[in-house]
Amino acid sequence: MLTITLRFFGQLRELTNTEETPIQVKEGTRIEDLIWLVGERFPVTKEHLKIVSFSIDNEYAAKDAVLREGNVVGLLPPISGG
Amino acid sequence: MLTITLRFFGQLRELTNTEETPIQVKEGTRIEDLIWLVGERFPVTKEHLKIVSFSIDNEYAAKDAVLREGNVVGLLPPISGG
Amino acid sequence: MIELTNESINSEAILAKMEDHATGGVVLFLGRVRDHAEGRQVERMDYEAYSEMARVKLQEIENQTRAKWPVRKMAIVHRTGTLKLGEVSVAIAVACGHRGEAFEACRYAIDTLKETVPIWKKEHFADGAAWVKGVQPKSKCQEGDSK
Amino acid sequence: MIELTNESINSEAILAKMEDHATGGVVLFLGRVRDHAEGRQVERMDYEAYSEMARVKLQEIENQTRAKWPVRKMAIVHRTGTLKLGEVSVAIAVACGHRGEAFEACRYAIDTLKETVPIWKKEHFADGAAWVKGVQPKSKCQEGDSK
Repeated sequence: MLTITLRFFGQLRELTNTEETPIQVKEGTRIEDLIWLVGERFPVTKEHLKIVSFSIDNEYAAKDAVLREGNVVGLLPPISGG
Repeated sequence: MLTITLRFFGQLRELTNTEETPIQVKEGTRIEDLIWLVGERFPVTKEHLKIVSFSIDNEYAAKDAVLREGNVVGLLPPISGG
Repeated sequence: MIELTNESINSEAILAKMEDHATGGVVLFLGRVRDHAEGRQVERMDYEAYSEMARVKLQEIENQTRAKWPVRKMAIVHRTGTLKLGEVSVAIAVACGHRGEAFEACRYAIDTLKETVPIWKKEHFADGAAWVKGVQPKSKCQEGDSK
Repeated sequence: MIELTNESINSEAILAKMEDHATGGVVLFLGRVRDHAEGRQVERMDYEAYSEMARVKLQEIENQTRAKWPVRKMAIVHRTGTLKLGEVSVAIAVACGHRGEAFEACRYAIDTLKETVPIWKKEHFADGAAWVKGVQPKSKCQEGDSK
């Protein structure tokens, strides 16, 4: 198993009442698999996950990106900076 | 006869060593006629007059504009503000 | 230079960084908190950033802008925290030899910032609050953009 | 507001005039004296204006800009006299609801200023001086421009 860190922002941070949390995933887990795991652990996020973008270690990540030990994964609602 | 005021700017002011001067013109004189009169009175301006623009009372004037008593006519070299 | 800060943005300090005798044109963009949004009266705005990643993305914008235009000086500063009406949330300044370049570079930088930097804002109204709808981020600056 | 002045241009005072809680975007353009022109080293620059007419033309630019874009605040300030390297010769600030409008309005104003306002500049080099070549003025703002 790998340990990665989830980080929540904006509305997702509020809904989960969580800024960051570790999560265990199997070797070979991709972002698209992680979405399912997050939905299970934080059911309140389920309806938002389809419009969430993901980052791995400060870079936007594609849905098929494979997670590695120690990755920090950001769950990023649509952005509104500026 | 009408009395109008000529005003020189930029290079023309330097060449003529004149900021402004009155000039007498006949009724019905147009800017295009004035160009000739200015060239006669200030020969140093002659080679510049073809690229000079004119104003009458703070507004750009066409070559066929007819002068009126008291008009202030600006002789405006190509502009370079900003 | 790029900066993500919880403090008031000082536009004069940013303009001072643009000093450079080789450049004739400076363009400064300031974004600030507006008193209305979709017909509702805004009272204040919270800005939240994914700080580490936002700094990476801001620096990418500066790098990309410099790659596309002959920029001599550039600053991008984004504010976080709670802002009052009229306060500056973002400032982007660019100094270039010619004005057209400075306008284009500054416009590119703010447009790209809004598409790529992980920052979120929440509007506070008299009767509640809401996260601004936002846009799906683009994964990177548009490398293929024409000038 | 428009101003033609022999004094240093204070960009902070101009930005202060842009305060307005209804506008989210401010664009400031600063033009300043560059240290080179056509390969020669510039030491200073003299700006001469046909003051009365320049004020009329600057006001026309403000009016036209306001007619074309939803401008809430606007300032155009042009300097005259002798300027050192790096000094600001012109400042144009525009505050609009949205950034695109502010960029376009500011760009239009400086482009039109350069085409219509009777101001001349003379560059001083180590070994002489020359009036800048300049452009034939357009008689008025381009009323038919599309946004």
